[in-house]
Order: sequence, then C-alpha cells, then structure tokens
Amino acid sequence: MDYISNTPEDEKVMLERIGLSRMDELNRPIPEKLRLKRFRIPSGLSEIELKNTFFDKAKKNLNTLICPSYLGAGAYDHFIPSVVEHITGRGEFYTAYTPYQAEASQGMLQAIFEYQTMIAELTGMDAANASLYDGASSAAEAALMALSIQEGKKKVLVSAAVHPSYREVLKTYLSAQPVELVEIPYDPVEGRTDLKALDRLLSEEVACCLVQNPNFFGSVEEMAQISEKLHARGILLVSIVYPVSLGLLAPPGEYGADIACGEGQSLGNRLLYGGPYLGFFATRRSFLRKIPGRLVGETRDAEGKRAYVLTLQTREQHIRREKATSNICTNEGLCALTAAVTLATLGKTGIQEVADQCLQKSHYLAARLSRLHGFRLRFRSPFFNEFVVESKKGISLLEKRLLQKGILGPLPLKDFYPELKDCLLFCVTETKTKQMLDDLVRVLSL
Amino acid sequence: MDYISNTPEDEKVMLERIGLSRMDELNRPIPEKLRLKRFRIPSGLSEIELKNTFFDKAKKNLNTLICPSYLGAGAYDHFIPSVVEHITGRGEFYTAYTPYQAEASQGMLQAIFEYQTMIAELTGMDAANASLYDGASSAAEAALMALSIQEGKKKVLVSAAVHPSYREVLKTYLSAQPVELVEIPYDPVEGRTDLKALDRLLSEEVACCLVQNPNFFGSVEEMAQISEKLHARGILLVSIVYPVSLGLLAPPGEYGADIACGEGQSLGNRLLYGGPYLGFFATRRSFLRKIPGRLVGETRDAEGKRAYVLTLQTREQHIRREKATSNICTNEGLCALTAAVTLATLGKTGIQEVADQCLQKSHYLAARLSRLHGFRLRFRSPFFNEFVVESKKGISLLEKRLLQKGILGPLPLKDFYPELKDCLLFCVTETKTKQMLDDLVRVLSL
Amino acid sequence: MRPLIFEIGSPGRKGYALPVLDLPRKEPASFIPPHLLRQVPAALPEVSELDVVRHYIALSKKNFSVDGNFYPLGSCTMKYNPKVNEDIVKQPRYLNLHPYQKEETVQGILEILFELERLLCEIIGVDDFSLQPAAGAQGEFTGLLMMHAYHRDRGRPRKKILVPDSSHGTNPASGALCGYEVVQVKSNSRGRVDLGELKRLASPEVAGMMLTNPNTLGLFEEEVLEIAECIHKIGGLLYYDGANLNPLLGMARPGDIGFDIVHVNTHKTFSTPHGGGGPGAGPVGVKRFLAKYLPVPRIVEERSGYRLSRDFPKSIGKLNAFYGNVGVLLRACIYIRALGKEGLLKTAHHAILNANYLLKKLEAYYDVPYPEMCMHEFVLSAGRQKEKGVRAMDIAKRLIDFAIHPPTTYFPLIVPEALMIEPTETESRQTLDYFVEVMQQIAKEAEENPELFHEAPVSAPLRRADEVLAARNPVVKWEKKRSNEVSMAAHST
Amino acid sequence: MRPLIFEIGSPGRKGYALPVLDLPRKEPASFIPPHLLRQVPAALPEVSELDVVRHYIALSKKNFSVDGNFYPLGSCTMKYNPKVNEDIVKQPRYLNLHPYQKEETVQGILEILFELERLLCEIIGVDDFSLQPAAGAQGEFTGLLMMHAYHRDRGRPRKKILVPDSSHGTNPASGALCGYEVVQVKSNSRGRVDLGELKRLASPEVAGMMLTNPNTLGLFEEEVLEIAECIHKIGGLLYYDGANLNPLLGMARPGDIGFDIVHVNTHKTFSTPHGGGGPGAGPVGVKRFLAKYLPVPRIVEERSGYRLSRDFPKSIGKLNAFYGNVGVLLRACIYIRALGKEGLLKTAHHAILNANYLLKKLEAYYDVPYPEMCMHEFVLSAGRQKEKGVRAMDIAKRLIDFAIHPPTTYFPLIVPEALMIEPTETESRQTLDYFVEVMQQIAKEAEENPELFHEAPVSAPLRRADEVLAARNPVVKWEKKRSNEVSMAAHST
Ligand SMILES: Cc1ncc(COP(=O)(O)O)c(C=O)c1O
Ligand SMILES: Cc1ncc(COP(=O)(O)O)c(C=O)c1O
Repeated sequence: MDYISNTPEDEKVMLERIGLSRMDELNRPIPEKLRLKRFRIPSGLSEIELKNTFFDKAKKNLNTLICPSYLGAGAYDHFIPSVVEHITGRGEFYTAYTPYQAEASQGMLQAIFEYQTMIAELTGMDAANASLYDGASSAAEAALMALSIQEGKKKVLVSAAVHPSYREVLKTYLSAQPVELVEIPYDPVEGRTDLKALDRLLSEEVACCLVQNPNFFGSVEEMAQISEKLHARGILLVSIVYPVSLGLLAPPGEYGADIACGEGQSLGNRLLYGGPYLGFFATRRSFLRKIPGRLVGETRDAEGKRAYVLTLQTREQHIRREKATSNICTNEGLCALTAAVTLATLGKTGIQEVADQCLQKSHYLAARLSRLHGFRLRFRSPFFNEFVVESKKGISLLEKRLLQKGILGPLPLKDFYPELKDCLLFCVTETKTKQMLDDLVRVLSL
Repeated sequence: MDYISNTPEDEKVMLERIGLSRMDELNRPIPEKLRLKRFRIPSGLSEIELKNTFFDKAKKNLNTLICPSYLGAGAYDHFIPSVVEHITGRGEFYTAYTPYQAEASQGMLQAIFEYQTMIAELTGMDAANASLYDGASSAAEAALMALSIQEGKKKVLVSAAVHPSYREVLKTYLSAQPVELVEIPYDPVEGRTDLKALDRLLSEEVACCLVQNPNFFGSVEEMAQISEKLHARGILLVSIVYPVSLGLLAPPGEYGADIACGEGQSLGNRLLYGGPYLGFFATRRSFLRKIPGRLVGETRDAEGKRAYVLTLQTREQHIRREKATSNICTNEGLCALTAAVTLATLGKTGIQEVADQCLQKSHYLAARLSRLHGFRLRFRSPFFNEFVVESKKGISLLEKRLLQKGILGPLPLKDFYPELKDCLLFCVTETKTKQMLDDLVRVLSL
Repeated sequence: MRPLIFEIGSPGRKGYALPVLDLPRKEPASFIPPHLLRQVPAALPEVSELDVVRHYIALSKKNFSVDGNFYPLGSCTMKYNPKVNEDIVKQPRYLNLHPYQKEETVQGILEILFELERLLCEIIGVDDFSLQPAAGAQGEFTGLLMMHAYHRDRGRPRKKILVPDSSHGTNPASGALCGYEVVQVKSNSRGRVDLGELKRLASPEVAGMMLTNPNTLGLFEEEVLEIAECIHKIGGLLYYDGANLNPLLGMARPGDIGFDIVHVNTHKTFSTPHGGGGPGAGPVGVKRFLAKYLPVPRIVEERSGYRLSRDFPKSIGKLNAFYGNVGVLLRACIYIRALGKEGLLKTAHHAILNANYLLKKLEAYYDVPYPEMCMHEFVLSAGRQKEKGVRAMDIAKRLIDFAIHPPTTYFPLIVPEALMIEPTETESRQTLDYFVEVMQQIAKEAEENPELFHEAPVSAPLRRADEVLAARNPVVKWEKKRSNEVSMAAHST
Repeated sequence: MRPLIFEIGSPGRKGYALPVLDLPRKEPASFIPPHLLRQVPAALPEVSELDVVRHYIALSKKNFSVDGNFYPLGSCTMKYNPKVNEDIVKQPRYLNLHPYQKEETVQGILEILFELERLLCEIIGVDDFSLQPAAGAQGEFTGLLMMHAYHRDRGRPRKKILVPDSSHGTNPASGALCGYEVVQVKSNSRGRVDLGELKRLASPEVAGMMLTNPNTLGLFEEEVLEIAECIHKIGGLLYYDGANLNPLLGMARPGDIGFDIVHVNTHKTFSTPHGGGGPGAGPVGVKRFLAKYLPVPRIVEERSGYRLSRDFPKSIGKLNAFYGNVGVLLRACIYIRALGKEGLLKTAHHAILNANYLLKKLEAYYDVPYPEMCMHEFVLSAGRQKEKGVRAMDIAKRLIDFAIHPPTTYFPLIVPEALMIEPTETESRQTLDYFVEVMQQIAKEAEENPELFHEAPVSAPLRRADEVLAARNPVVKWEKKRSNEVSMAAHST
C-alpha cells in the first residue's frame, strides 16, 4: 500500500517534462557510489492486513480500561470527556503544521491562546507558553531559563522528592553546561523536602530550586515556606505541579513561584504508554522574553479585527539560532489543544470536582489500607491523591496477586528509592468507585 | 447527566419574561388531570458510568472482527476503508437534518447527487434516489411503484429464491392493498427461480416480478432470460441486487430491469446487528416522477453557479400528502454518504477487485468443502460468493463445534426453507484469508 | 463551486489496497458463464485517499448542522447529539455484530434492546414496544397496519382514517399506504382539533385517528381525552404521532391520555443524530390488547437469556429485513440512561421554556396566529412581512446569512407564511437572544429594504438556488459531457 | 471574528458530569491544612458540551491543513496522514497503557517499538536506535550529547560544532545547548558545503558537524563522503539531520554515506500528523561504536519477551520522563509496514518527481538561485518580484487566497526572498498544475498590480495580521476587561 496520487500516465508526462525517461533515473542527483544496493524491508501491507497485524499485537497488552489501575507517578488515568477526541480528531487541527502563517491558522492560534490563558489561570501565573515536550523536559527548560535569568549563578537545587525521572532528565539537560546540580534530601518521616537541609544548601550561587507539589510521593509540600526561603536569597522557585491538583491546592502564583511547569497529560491526554504528553510552562510577565518555545499573542489584522500570531519569535531558534532561549521547534500543539478542550469542558466547577473526588477517594483507600494488618502509611504529610504504603508482606508477592486479579499497580518504589524497597505508591483518581477500592483492599488483605 | 445549557440564573430571567415564577409551572398548558404523577425511570448516569455500563454489555457479544464469520444472507462483512468513518464522523454531516434548505446544505446535497450517480453507474440504470430504509423495504417500494405505473394490474410475482425476509416485508407492505402476491418456486436442483413455473404464472394481470440476483442461495439467475419473458408480457422486472456483486456480474441496466433495488449495507456500512442499513433504488428515466423518496437534482443559483436541491418534491408526502408516491420522510442519508465515500475510495478498480476476491475465495472454499466427506454443494448453478452446502453430519452439531472454535456461521437454512433443513448457507468475502478457510474446513472435517 | 468527485482524479488512480490474493486466481468465466458477467466496468471515481479526504471535508464545510449552527427547524427537534453516544456505539462489539449470529453470542445487544423497550413503555405509558420501524413514517405505517389487523380480527374492517388538517404529510401518506381513505379534520380557531367537526366525521367507517400532541402548532390539545372518547366510542383507535414527544417527557404520557398506538422518533426526542437525512428509528408502542399484532421477531426474556421470537401468529409481519436500526436504537438507549428520570423532565421543561421565551421576544415583530403559551415550538406567520413582498421563504434564506439554520417554512399548512420554530432544550439563552436580535433585524429589513431579500442569502457560498429550474428538466445524475465546467477551482473548497 | 471561549458561556453552566461521589464526603480541610488549599477557583470557562463543540468546530474551519489544502511547506514534508494509522492507534489496548505497567502486560507495544527500531536501522543504515526523543530538535540534542560523551570518554572533550550556513535553526540551537561553540560553514556557489572552507575550519577542537542531505536547498551533497572523511580525520563525528530523509528512502542510507549519528522526524518522513505544532518524534540512530551512549531505558529482546533495560552505564541518561512519544511512534511503525520496501522507494521517487516537475514549471516565473535537478524540494527566490515591491512574504500571503498553504519563507537564510517548496509525494499532478497556475497568476499580478499584495490575503477570514504590533506589547493571555469586544457575532463562525 502506498499513498501516491500520480498514475503511470502522470509519471510519463512528468518525467518527460523534467527530461527523464524512467522513474529509476530520479536517483540522478545521488552519485552512483552512494546509492543503496539492497533494502531489506518487508513488503507492504494492505489496510486489512495492517489492522489484523496491529490488533493481534494489541491483544498482547493489558490496559487501564479493562483493568482498574492504581498507577500514577506522573501519568494519570483521569476522566476524558468524549467531546475532546471528537475535536482533536478533526483533520483541520491534527494535519496542520505549526501556525507560522497566521492568516491560514487562526483556528489553532486562537485555541493555543486560549490554552495559554487557561494554564495561566490554573497556575495563577501571568503567562504560559504554547507547550514543551513533556513534564520532565519542561522542568529542565525551567532550570535553563532560570540560569539564563540569573546570569553568573551556577548552581541548581532540586528536591529529592521530585519525580526521579524528572531529575534524570534535568541531569541530562544540564550535563553539557558548567552547572552544579545539587539534591535536597527528603524528610524520611514526612515524605517532603527536608527544609532544614534546604536551609543549609541556600547560597548566592544558586540560580533556582525545583520542587514538585504534590511531590513524587503524593505529599503536599509547604510551598509558601519554601518560596519565602528561596526568595530571601534571590533564588528562583520552579514549581512542578500536577494540574488536576490545582482544582484544590494553592496554585504556584499564590505562593510566588517564578516558574510553574509540569506534565499536562492529566488534562485529557491518553496514557499511551508514556507519550505524547504535554509539557506546560508558565512564568512571570517580566520573564516573557526569556521563555522557551512558542508563544501566541494577540494582535490586529489590517482591518483592525482581533487576530492571533506567533509572537516574540526572536527568542526562537529559527531566528536567533544558537542564541535562542531553547532549541525546541515542533512542540506538543495537539496535546495542548486536547488540554484546552478538556479544561473548557470541565470548566470552573469540573476541575474542582475532579480534584475533590481524587482527594476523597484516595483518602478513603488510604484509611482502609492503614487499618489493614501488615500495611502502614509510610509518610505522615498531607497528600492529594497519591500516597506511599509500606508493607511487610513482600512486594513481589503482592504484585503477583494483584496482577492475577487483573489489577494494575500500585507502583513499587524499590527501583526509584532503594531505601523504600518495601513501599508501594498508590494513586486514586475520580474514575475509581468505592466498589473497586473495596475490591483492592480485599485482594491485598488475602 | 443532561445536555441543558441554561443556568439557574437563565431560568429565572426567562421564567420572568414569560410570566411564570417556577419551572414546574411550565406544565401549565397541560390540563391537571392529564399530568403524569409517577415516573419510574432510573436516575441518570455520568459519562464514566455510561461507558462502564455499555462496555460491560458489549462484552456479552461476540463479533465478526474477533471471530471469522461466514454469515451473509443480506448482511456482509466487507472491507471498509478507514477513511470512510473519518468522513461520516464529521458533525457537519451527521448532525444535519434532511437538506431542505439548499443554500445551507450544499455539502450533503452534492454528496447525495454523487451517490445517486454512483448507484446509477453501478446498476446501469438512468437514475437513483437518495435512499430508502433498507433492502427489504426498497423491494416493497419497488412493487408499489410498479403497481402504480401499471395501473389496474393487481398481481405481483416474487421468486421463492428472493431473501425470505424480503418476501415477508413485501407481504406486509402489500397487506393492506388489493393486490395478490404470488410466489414462483425455485428449482430444487439449480437453486434458481424455476423458469418453467414462471412461464405458467405470467399473465396480463401481473404488474411486476421481483427477482434477486445473486439470489438468497447465492446463485446467479438467468436475468436476461427472465427479463425477456416478463417484458414480452408487459411485466416490469424488479431486480434486487447485491451491489458488490456488480463489480463482476451484469448490472440490471444491461439486462433491461425496470427497477434495480436492494441493500447497500455492503458498501461501507457496518453490520451493527442489522441496521441502520441502506435501501438503494434505481430506475428508468421515464419513471422519475413515480420514484419513492428524496431525489437530488442539479440546478443553478442566482449567479448561475451550479447548485443542488431536493427536486420533484411534488412526489413527496409533505406536498402531496395522501397522494404521495411513498410515505417515506427520514431516510438513510448518512448510510448513503457512507456508500458514496466507500465507492469513491474503492473506485472503478476497487469494486472489481473486491468482487473478484469474493468470487475466488468463495469458490476455493466451495471446492474444498465439496471434496469433504459428508458434505456436498446443494445446488449446481453458478454462484458469486454464497453457496449452499448440504451435510448429513447434523447441523446443530456442526454449529456447536464451529462456535466452540470461535467461528460464526454459516447460516442454517431450516428456519427459512424447511425442506433445506440439512443445509448451510456459506458466505465468503475478501476479508478472509486462505488460512482462515483452511481452518474452517479443518473444523468441519473433525 | 466544488467540482464533483467524478471531475477530480485521473484514470488509474487508486485510494485503496486489498491484500494480495493468497490463492491461485482463476478467470471469473471459469466460475460463471460469460453472459452473466459485466461487460463494461462501472464508471466510478478514480481518486486517491487524499482526494477523498479533501473532497468530503470541503463538502462538509458547506453544510449547516447542529454541531455548527443554531438549528431551530420546527417539528424536527434538532437538539444536541451527545458525543459519548457516538463513542459507545463505535465499539467493535457493537459495530461488528451480524444479524444472524446465534442468540447466545449477542446477549449484550439483545439486553439493551429489551431494556430500551421497557424504558419506552414507561416513558410513553404503553405495554409493549417494537423497535423495528426505521423512522417515524414507517412507525406510522406499522401502527396503522396493526389498527387494520385489529379491525379485521374483530370482523369489522374499516375504510377511513382521520387526521387533523394541521397534521404532518406522513400521516395521510401512511394512511393511504394502508388502503385507508384519509379524511381531514379541521382545526378550530384555537388551532386545536374541532371537536364538533370530529364528532360529525366519526362514523363507524372510521378506523381511527392520528394525532400529535402538542400538535404541529406547538399547542397542547387539551381535549385529547374527549377526542379519545369520541374515537373509542365508534370502535376506533387513537394513534399518537410521536414527533412532538419532547415536551411531554416526564410531564404526561400518551398512553395515559387516551392513545392506543404510539410511535416515537428517536432522531427527534432521543437525540440520535439525524445524519443529514437519516437514519432514524421509529419504535412503535401499543396498549396490551394490541400487542399481539406487533411486528416479529420480538425480543423475549427467558431464563436462559434473551431470545428473538417469531411465535406471534397475529403479528402483522416484518417491516425490515432484520430488527430495525439497531445502531440508532443503541444511541437512544444510552441517551435515556444518561438523562434518567430527572434529566428527561428537565429536558421537557427547558424545551418549553426556550420556546416560550422566544415566542415572547418575537411576538412584537411577527404575526402570532395563535397567541398563547406554547409547548416546545411555535408558529409565526410572515403575513405582515408579506405585505412588503417579503415571504416566509425569504426570511428563511436571509437567516442563512447569519449562520442560523432556517425554521420549518410553510408548515403546518393551516398557517399562511408559516415559520415554525423549535429551539430545543439544549440551546442557551445567549443563543436564543442572538436569534432574537437577528430576527428583529430581519423584521426591520423587511420594512425598510425588502428588495434585499430577493438576493438572500448574500453571504452563503451559494446564492438562492433555483428549484423550479431543477424540477423542469431534472438532472439527477452526473453525465460526463458536462465536465467542461471544471475549472482551476478544483482545488478550492 | 470568533469570540474566545472565555467570552461565551455563562456562570454556572456545565459541560460535564461526574459520577456522584459514592463515599461520605469530608471537607478538604480535614485532609489538607487550609493554607495549602486554593483560595480562589481558577477562572476557567463555564460552557456546555454544545458550546465546546460549536466553538472548536468554528475554530477548526479557520485552519489550513493537509486534509484541507495543498501544503507545500518546505522542510516540513507535509504529506498525507493515512487514516488507518489513526484508527489503529485508537484501540483501547494502545490508548490506555500506563507507562509503569509491568513489562509482561505490555509485550504488544514493546514488540512494536522494538520492531520500529529494527526497521529504522535498516532504512537508515545504522546499528541501533533510541525512540525516546520527542522531536527532531530533541533528537539533535540527544545526538550531540552522545557526541559529547564520546569525546569525553576518549579523554578529548571538544569545543566546537560545525553547521552549514544553510542549516536549520535547531542545529545551532542544539549545539549551543550542548555547550558547543557553533561555527558556520559557508556554502559554495552550488549551494553545497564548501569543502575548502570546511577543511580550513576542521580543527581538533571540532567535535563534529551537523548536516542534512539533501540540504535545505533540496540539493544533494554529492561530496558527503569527502565531508565525512574530513570530519573523521580530525576525530570528529558526522551528524545527520533527518528532516530531509524523505527522498532517500530506499535510495541511499545516511549510515552508508558517512554519517555516525542520525535523527529522523517521524512527523515528516513517516507521515505522523504534525498536530498543528506537534507532537512529533525524533528517534536517534547510531553506528555500533556509539550505541552504548544511547538514552535509557532501551528495549531488549530476551527469551521471556521484551524488557526495558537501564543496564547501560555509559548512557547519556534520559530525555523524557518515560519512553518517548509512543502514540506517534506507533503510527510511524504502521506507516512503514504499510508501505514496505516498494512503497518506501516509490515514496522517494514521487517526492523527487513532484518537486522537479514543479521546479521546471515555475522556473520561467521566479528566480531559481540553484538551477539544477533537485531532490524532494527546491528554493525559489522572489528577487524579481521584490523589484516591484512584492516580497516573498507577500506572495506567501497571496497564496492563502487560493486555498494553498504558503511555502516556507526566508529559509534557508542564504537565499534572499526565499520560497522553499516541498510538494511531497502524496500530491497529484493535477494539484501541482493548479499550484503552477496560481503561482503564474501571482507572478503576473506582481508585474501588473503589485499594490494588491499589501492587502493579501484578501479572501481569508482574516486580513494581514500585524506581527510587529503583537511583539511590541505582548498580550499572551486573555484578561476579562477586554470582553466588551464580544458582539452578537458570538454565534457566527
Ligand atoms: C409531525 C411529524 N410527524 C411525522 C414525521 C415523520 O417522521 P420521520 O421523518 O421519522 O419518518 C415528522 C418528521 O418530520 C413530523 O414532524
Ligand atoms: C531541516 C530541519 N532540521 C530540524 C528540524 C527540527 O525538527 P523538529 O521540528 O522535529 O524539532 C526541522 C523542522 O522543521 C527542519 O526542517
């Protein structure tokens, strides 16, 4: 199967026009010795065969629709209103390029402008960009932006309670920079950033500090306190947030974060085994010209009508090249659109109701588990919809039993924090029913 | 869950405007004694609950995607190009009403005009309508139209090899008319309309004769011969055809049918447990003003540009009321669009290739089965992609065995033709592979 | 102008691929005698998948729809079609069910259909339902055939069927299809069935009467019990045309107010999308004494599960090759379950609220032939505007310039220059206010600048289409010779 | 003008419903101290589902796309995105996989990703691939980090990276992100890397060079082996920017012609939809000697099945929180399997054929800075038109009036008034001919009526948007106070 529109007759006419006589002469610009001799790719498939092939492979996967899942840790199975994919599935959106030509792209431009506004509202920040790759790289870009703002400062602090993979990506992003990355330990009782340790690490050399809230363990950090401490030393606060939690938790803008970023998957994007997801990024107005990635701005057209364009493009690689604020080009436009449609559909009350149900249901489960013999809540901080449970019953045994019952998760923490080898990270979203939670408790209590 | 847009504030303002103070006063036009007192409907469900509920019910079904199916008999699992539902899934099409207002409905009007043209081309007829409910009712409408053309003639002939359900529907449609419906037996050796019996039944009182080709048994009828016999006696030939077969078989227009009609499901419409399907209907130009249902015609707009409108509406119930050519109003527009997109995508060569693969694969299976001990082809006529097999092995035993192996069909004929109680109707489409057919043979040979 | 699909593409171009045939191919003539084979291939399009996509996307953009526009088309109940319904139906285990699968393999869908029958019985106030009819008109036909069978069984076949003069065209057309002589009952000055006239016409020749309530003027027939009594007294049956059921949901039930046979239009009341002209579904419900006449097969619940039964010897037979428009019925069931008791009632309330709000706001600008509280819709007359030479159709066309789908025009027939407006419950006050603004502006234009209307629509991609020309020498099929029309605009939308 | 979503709706309106909470609800403050809770709810829209549908459908209609328009945006390979790919991805067993599911529950997707790596290795001519980078630019960054690690491991860290002056902006930007000093290599008069200049710049400080071939002028760098030799001689590595891979499919392999590290843009070459600005995917492939540096985790095949392994101590680490844009990669895999060997080669052929056909037909009307046979794209200059005051941007905007998406403008930087045109293989000769007609007409207009262009587009819903105004005092977020702009057009599209 191929998607070529020209017919053999077309080929003939066109070859003639360009002075060739056979299709295989089209390799003419490639010197003989560079041409490929043998190409070991299987033959093409028709639609029927493709569907059969990839349906068969799909059958080898279990999934969170069939199996109740208690996995979170940066990827969440929230309610996705049906309307969302009816909109993102429109060819006018998903088969367009980045809206370089404003007059031919007002639809996407306006949608992204609305998305920027929603993210700014949700985070309480002044301005948001049009998206970055994912939560992890948005945190890394935040650090890079902070370093650029804090010219001369060469240290970056990151809480050990930030998602381990985010810390890894941050490390990768900074690996070629003359920068020192320092981890603030977490308090082993609270499961939160150790504020005393933080105090000790503060210095004039520190450009910024990255804290996640709720953090990887689900605990809600004392962000206002952290913010105050950092600002007292001229350090920028990068707050990595879970957008759904902002239906309930104080937003970064409220406690003075300088950059709010994170993973927007939870806003209507499918789990899809980890991607494509959505890095969101919001900051203060004064940092606008330092922002990485695309920005949509409002303007007027020749007749004075409101219009939208990509703006402040001089920050970007296609104009500024090696001096750009980031190398990003293709970003995650469709995921941003998805988030916007989801946020519009849930709206002002929906985001609160979703957050509230997450809170209620996760605390119900936590309460039941903590009363179960052999299980205890590992940390004592307040949490949103994730929490760590320690069990002496043998994690791999529990894992096996859960899978047998068709339950996915919770997540064992041993690969992320060796000291938490007896711990499981539970996540509960609004998609769970009391029945499911009770079933889970029953399976664990066997 | 509901889909109301007004808020409580809106309710207040609006009630005030119309001089009421409470929502429950909106029943004012209904006299007290007529008002409902108790309404025993379960409470509403949210999207999540709806999906869970109806996913659970879906799990209680087996289907032709998971299980290879050899069921046909008027409903066929053909290849549906992916592109089809991307188009029919566009809200602009499926949430529109019948295109009464031409200037606001050019999209659907043009699509239906194209559909009419494709059906006319495929059947070789002069003109097709915009759709009828399904194959069975299109056959019934054909008989009614023929009766109206042949004013005064009061007999309708129908071959016993026409789909039994179509004959039942025909009977229902004619049941309130002063018309006699007479069946022409089928030849028990050939599995085709008994032409000698037909000869005996021909008379000046007969308005029309309905013959299906390929008939219910899959056999290809001698349509040209039948046509000649009928026309010699001034009888109209209604040819009920399987559109996919017309990629290969002589079309009704070629052998002089007066009306070609049938079921268009096979053109891209899903099986969906029997509906919605697509009655198509084509005829001679001279009968245009007798046609049942909607017709789209070409015209010009005020500036002379080509435009499309519903035309010859004086045939229809909303103008002519009891004198209309049919009572049909809502028809099967979206199914017609589906057929049009499918036919456009398959195109001139595709419809031939699909038909050819049906032919090749079904004959491969027939050949293998006929060599199997305990099985024989019941009829000796040529067939397209369905054929009847007789087995002495016990039909219900075979059925059970097939279902155990996850195979759907073939169709036992005992409920349709008691005399064929040892027979099975097999259908093979292009979706089957040699492997599947070999597997089927193996299961049957156990 | 978008070219026709036949005018794009090029010989030999393909938009599909099938698996390579995995068997030795033989000539078709070796299976089927050549004289039965096609000689000339059908002249179908030769286009690529990309051509197909661009063509139909371009066409879709030339179509008003509920998803795109306010669509107050009276009598059609063009409410919002929830997307979740579409998603649920699109599961493989619904899409790919063959109608002849063994019952044990389709218990899920049978359960849903059975449940839908029960829900409809409760909503309508009848005892049994058949889901088989494919649309309202087929429901009417089914209902009348049952009426016919009922009278025949009682040994008293009858000749006439009564319908109000405000009735929808399908009513008389269905009556005629059943062999009845159709007799129109005049409406009284309040737009209701004239009871006196009805009594005069109600003879023992009358099989029954078809009625919709609220009627097509959007007015509730308060004397429906008296009408029923009158019909029942002569041994007739009362038929409910369910096109206007929306404002009765949870408010009143046809079965409780005198009707014996009822059809519902799922594509109106129960939000199944109208599809640009179908498919719909027209389930028919009856009181117990008529249940034996319902079409076969019927779904029966047994200990072992659901079963399709044909064991109803009095049945009028089949209307559809299989069991009706299952895909549509499934959506209706989801919708009812979504709304539930409270949602259904709220639906009726807001349908009535929206209509009356519009009526109040428009009454100063247009003639209101029946000025009283309406139900879910109402009819205006452009009588005043007509004096300036602006007709109902002109107003309809002008609305297109404002991205509003026109109301139903010239129906019901008893109102001159009728504009029949049904906002539905899913529209918001803001949308209604916008409509009012536009209608006011149009009324003003009709006063001040009536010539404008002969041009309308002026901003649609198309100007007024000539229907008379179309009917004079009908062109209902594209012929190659006219392809010289194709221009370089082939690629414009 | 379509109002913003914040400007429609009304307080209290809802477009969703959640299940009723089936637990006793407690006050949030009983779980979380009040000072950690939000005080003021986020001012999100308050709209119905119908509002959402109408709003975004209206927006979608204001967007050019491959599905709707010819889209010859150079360097972006805007080919048709097959619908079957979308359908396959939309299966629940792909959509709903959590990245932390145990490996035994995701063997299907791991198998596909593994297969894709193998297919890409064969297409590119390298030994190993990582699918983790989310787009081309992240692929570049990944590749350069590996280069960096390679030099560090050899104890010879280096300072500079070379890029041609025709290179894409991401190349220097990625170089800078890796801490390299970016040095531009001038092109020669034939638009190729100037080998003399390259030799002059190739010092032991140079870590390597980034190159795309065909280059951004659409010209094949015939001296690529000499370039590679020059870079390798100084111990450097040659990086392939895969944005222009399309015309090499089955024709030549970067890995065979001197490149050590390669990224591909699935959203260009392998037809994954660009999404109106992503998501894409930028898998990176390397020669065996660099494989140890690839990002973790990597998919390994074992007897028991596929597994994600982090057991690569030399790895540069992670670029993405999980494993990359799996949904995108899945589409790429389907596409490659659909085309197969023959389809890939045919794709390259027709990409080249279409570009050269256009070039030939346009060369009389526009300046061709490098007049020779091109690969999949070519660059025109509007130099001639500029003399009349018509600039490349004006021509771009004028094309919008003809429903054609403009080519890439002002890139590559070395061509003044550049118009970079890439038709792709999925477009037909008819479409190309239409484009030629339009471009000819535009050339004529530029001669005869250059003023016209300052108005263009004249038929788009929007006239020329003022980018300078936007940047002067940036408004990147809606503020309530400006809502007085909303008019009754709120309901127009
Ligand atoms: C009052 C009334 N009755 C009957 C019908 C016919 O219903 P259907 O179109 O479903 O056949 C309609 C449809 O418009 C109607 O409005
Ligand atoms: C030549 C070239 N290199 C690199 C890129 C960057 O790729 P991406 O947008 O996937 O990050 C592009 C994208 O336009 C390009 O054209």
